Amino acid sequence: MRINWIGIPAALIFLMIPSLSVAQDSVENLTPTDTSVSEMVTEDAAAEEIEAQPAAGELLLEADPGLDTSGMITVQDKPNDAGDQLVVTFEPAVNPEGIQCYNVYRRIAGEESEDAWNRVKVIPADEPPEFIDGYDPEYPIKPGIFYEYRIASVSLENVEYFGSVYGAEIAAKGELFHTNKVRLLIAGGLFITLIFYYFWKAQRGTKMYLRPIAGIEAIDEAIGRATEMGKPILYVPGISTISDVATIASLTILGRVAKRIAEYQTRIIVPNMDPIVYTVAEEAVKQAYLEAGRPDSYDPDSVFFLTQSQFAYVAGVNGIMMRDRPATNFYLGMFYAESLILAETGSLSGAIQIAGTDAVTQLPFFITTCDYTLIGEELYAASAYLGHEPKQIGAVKGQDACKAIVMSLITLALVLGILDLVANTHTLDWFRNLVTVSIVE
Amino acid sequence: MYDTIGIWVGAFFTLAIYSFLYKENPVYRLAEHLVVGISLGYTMVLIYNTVILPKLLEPLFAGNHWILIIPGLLGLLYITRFIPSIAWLSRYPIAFIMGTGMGIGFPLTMKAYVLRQLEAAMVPLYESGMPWYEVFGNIVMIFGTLAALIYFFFSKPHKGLFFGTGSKIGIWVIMLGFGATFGFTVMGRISLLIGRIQYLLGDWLHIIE
Amino acid sequence: MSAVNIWEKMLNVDRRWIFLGIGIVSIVPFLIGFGMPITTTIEVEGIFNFMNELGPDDAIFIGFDFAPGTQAENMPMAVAVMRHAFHNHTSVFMTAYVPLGKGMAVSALDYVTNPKTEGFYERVLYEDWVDYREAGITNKEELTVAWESDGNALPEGAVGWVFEGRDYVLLGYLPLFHLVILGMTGSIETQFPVDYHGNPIGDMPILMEHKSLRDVDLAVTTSGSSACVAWITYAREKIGLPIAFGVTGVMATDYFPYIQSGQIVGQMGGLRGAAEYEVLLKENGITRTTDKAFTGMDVQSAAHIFIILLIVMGNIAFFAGGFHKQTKLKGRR
Amino acid sequence: MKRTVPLMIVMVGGILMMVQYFIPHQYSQVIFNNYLEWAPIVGAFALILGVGSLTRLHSHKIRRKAQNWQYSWAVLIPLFGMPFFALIVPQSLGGGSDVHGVHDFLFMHIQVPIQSTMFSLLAFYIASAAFRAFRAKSALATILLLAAVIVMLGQVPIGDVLGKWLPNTGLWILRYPNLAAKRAIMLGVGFGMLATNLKIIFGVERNWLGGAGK
Repeated sequence: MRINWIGIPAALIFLMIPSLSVAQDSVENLTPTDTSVSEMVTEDAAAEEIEAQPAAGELLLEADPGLDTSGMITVQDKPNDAGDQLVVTFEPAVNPEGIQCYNVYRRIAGEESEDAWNRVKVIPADEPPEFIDGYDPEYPIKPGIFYEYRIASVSLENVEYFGSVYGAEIAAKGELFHTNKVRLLIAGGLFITLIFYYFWKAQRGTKMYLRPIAGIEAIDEAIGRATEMGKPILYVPGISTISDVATIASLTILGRVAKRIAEYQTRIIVPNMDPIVYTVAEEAVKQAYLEAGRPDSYDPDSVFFLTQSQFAYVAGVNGIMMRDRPATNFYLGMFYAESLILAETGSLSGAIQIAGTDAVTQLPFFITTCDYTLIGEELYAASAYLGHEPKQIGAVKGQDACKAIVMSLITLALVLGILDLVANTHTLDWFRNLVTVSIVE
Repeated sequence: MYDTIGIWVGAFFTLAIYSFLYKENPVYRLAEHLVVGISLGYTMVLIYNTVILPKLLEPLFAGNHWILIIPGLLGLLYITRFIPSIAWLSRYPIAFIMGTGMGIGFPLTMKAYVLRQLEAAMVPLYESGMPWYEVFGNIVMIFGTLAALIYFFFSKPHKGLFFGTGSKIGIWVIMLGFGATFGFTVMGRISLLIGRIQYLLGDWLHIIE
Repeated sequence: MSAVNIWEKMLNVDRRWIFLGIGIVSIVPFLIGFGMPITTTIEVEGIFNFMNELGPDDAIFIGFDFAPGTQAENMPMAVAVMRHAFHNHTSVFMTAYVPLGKGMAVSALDYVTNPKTEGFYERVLYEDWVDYREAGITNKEELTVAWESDGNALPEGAVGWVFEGRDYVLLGYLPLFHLVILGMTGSIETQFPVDYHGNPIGDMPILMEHKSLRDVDLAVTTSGSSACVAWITYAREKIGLPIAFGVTGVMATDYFPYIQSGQIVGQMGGLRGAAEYEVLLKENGITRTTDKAFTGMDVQSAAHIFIILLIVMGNIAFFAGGFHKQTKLKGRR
Repeated sequence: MKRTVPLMIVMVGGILMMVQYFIPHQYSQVIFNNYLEWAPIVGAFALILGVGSLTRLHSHKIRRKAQNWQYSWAVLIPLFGMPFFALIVPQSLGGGSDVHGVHDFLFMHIQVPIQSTMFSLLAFYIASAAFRAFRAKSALATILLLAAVIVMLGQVPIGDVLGKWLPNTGLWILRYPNLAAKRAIMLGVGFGMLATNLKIIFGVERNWLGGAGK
């Protein structure tokens, strides 16, 4: 059953990658005509004569000699969009004197009324005569619809002088693959392949070595200490949502900790800040008591939801720490600024504290105030160690392989950088460009 | 009048929280329990006003968004948790949130945590006009990143020249970074206290303006 | 009592003494300011110089994109920029990215126009100068002259008039504010038909001259979260609006790349950034005194030194007491 | 039905969202936009579970007269009072041009000050944490200590007085070794996150269903 589970989606994903690139090819085959600028604009000669007049309603001063208007407007489809943007360029007025800015108007081709024109863009006279239409949420561009454009030169007195109407010969259309995301796709594909390779290896029963992590052994010790002292154990599963990977790692460890606690007959307190995390934590603890053979000693009030506001939650947990005086505190999961408040209060109450988070900014505070801290990835690794499942171990191996790849890429970049220095070449820029992803999509 | 009472109440609860620094006490306990209740109540109102009403009920009653019944029903499945025999139904909405969240996270994590970091780690050691401390900084940065990555290697024991020394340098770099972050954060935290002191001495007691 | 005992006592000092110490060093500088000199950095000078170039025909946005939690750091930044704008008669639009930010904007305005504040501006509400507006007097200088010639005198201590709807307008908060920014690149009025007090903004002189973000010269976002990035994404990248950041100290290093890439004209980082702006205002004769952030920096100095003293004393006790020879008590890394 | 269907939902949802990221086409956008509309609605209902849990906990305490049970009323009354005053009886307390209800009063003058004050406790705790942790017990602890002290001094005006090298050294540590450490941790965390994403989407990691791995 489980083998099928893995197989189907894996095959799906791998099928998807080539099919996407095929889709991309087909897009490219279609586009050449789209990108050649000059062919796609027609001049609406009939309209020109009328539109050259200033718009009705504007007060036209007799003395005003009129302004030069802009020339041809060209419209292109914008690549990598959902068919909701067009690239519009126009020839600015030959004589720019007296022009403050250009007002760009658009209407759906075939509509006759003057009211159908919408002003979609104002371009100051000194800026390049090009813009991407479709950003204005009030006047969206719809895929497959042909539009007409006209541009008015605006004088310093805010009088508009209209140029000709141009109809776009192409309509906006959506693409099937985002060409700027190729690198991301390759990296993702590589990662998935590696992880599945190690899943497969783990399932075949290959023995895999993993080095010990100090914090894990400390967990059992800490539970033992609380039992000896007859005091409860506090477990904070972070303050993030269930979609946060750190929370998931924390819940796995909670299952294991709760099982040990059930065996020792100690009390556990799990306050939660996210309602969904609360339900999952409750299930995990209940299941742990069941597995330990002591479902009767499970106290339904031990796992509870507190509140969803960060510092109100901290106030609550602080109160619990000072009143119930737990002997051991676990802070595993995602934490923000409250990390230090929790850990200092805990240390004030004299508890042994074990922390683990992937929040880089909060790690220094846990390191300085807790007895053991799982740094970043160690938290995930700990949950994999405790899960005792071959595939979990395989995943850790896969991650290590990825780190090895990253390290060799950085080393290669270092070598290329030195080469550039010595031989005066530009290999590093080229190499770095291979992994560069754009910030704005 | 309203504002004056508000400031006094606020000042009272501010001092109630600070009293915790001395000792856990009934006044803190009151503040703690109140803020838990109020904040959750506030969240309920907020969620109703910003999600349930405008995104679900209003479109539904407007009559043209019947499709929204699906997420509505999916959300209602959470309530089955209160009925043990069908509590497993509450896994459906959790699965929905979980699966889509993981799927959205994958490419974004790949981009933000891997590719962008990788790109940023590929810096030239020296470019003309760079002062010595920047060159030295770049060397420290590249080798520091490599060493710290070795520390996070789980497949090999931290022994030998490469893994042993590497991971040792790695943890040094990590500690240097943690110390710096700690020192850097102090200022922001003191600022928070300054804010409260301004509230107490200014808004409440009018000693400072 | 043996010597070792004293050191041990020092190492295990009751934490409440430390808390008390922090409390004292944070309050005392408010009562007696030391006035530690502050050197200014190019990041803050960038904003100041940009602002200083603006005049009565220009307009800026101040985004109150923070909640009360980071008020101590963000508020002085917004106040300093607002004073600078009022001094140069540059028009100010005030918005909020987060719901509580709208209250922050009100407090900032109240502070700058409060007679108790050193060097305050006298505020004239929108409905109070309706006659002048209807008479067509909307030019800043003409308005002040006409207003004063009707017997309105500047109160003692005030440094100038500010007319609501002419010198400033408080727009407030709307949900999904990043989309509001996007919308304002087309028209401010479609996003905010009325201001915070319910006055229709379409009739306001400030809006007639500055209809969209394209007619605005700078947006200063004072932010305690990543909200500031939305101004970059939706205003800077789309229409090229110059942006300046005022962020909390903890966030400051994250946004250095934006300065390097020229996406922002400058950045005020934390209380120090705000204090630097206050120093620049004073040095250039725009204000007579420095303000809350500058005093706050005295607190920072005192608190930092107190903490460093604590660390030094802890280490002296640790070595003098001979604890470094003992094996570790706990298995900490 | 109990396990297979949720696992199926996770897989389909996960792969769909993963793939749509690469497709800018309008149909893909429709899926994404629908998701953006749906997710908050589904998530909103989870709060009912939280309210249920908190109510149960405190009503148990009151019924059992457990220690400090009186305080449970301080949780339950505002918990239901807030929605009552906001949605059912938006009672105005008068004063000013804005409507000041009980709900707003509790939020603005109790919740906001308490939360800000809780946050500001960090100023005290960061001092006591520094005192206890920054001792030159070992080479590693010394590094931690030195880095923290240099950066701290570089932040404030007094550092400028002591010499320009202090803030500069602090900045150097922040920009180079600190960045190296953060970058390495982020890379490791990134791969861990990616692996967990896959493990959940493909049903390897199932403990969120309740019950470890079974």
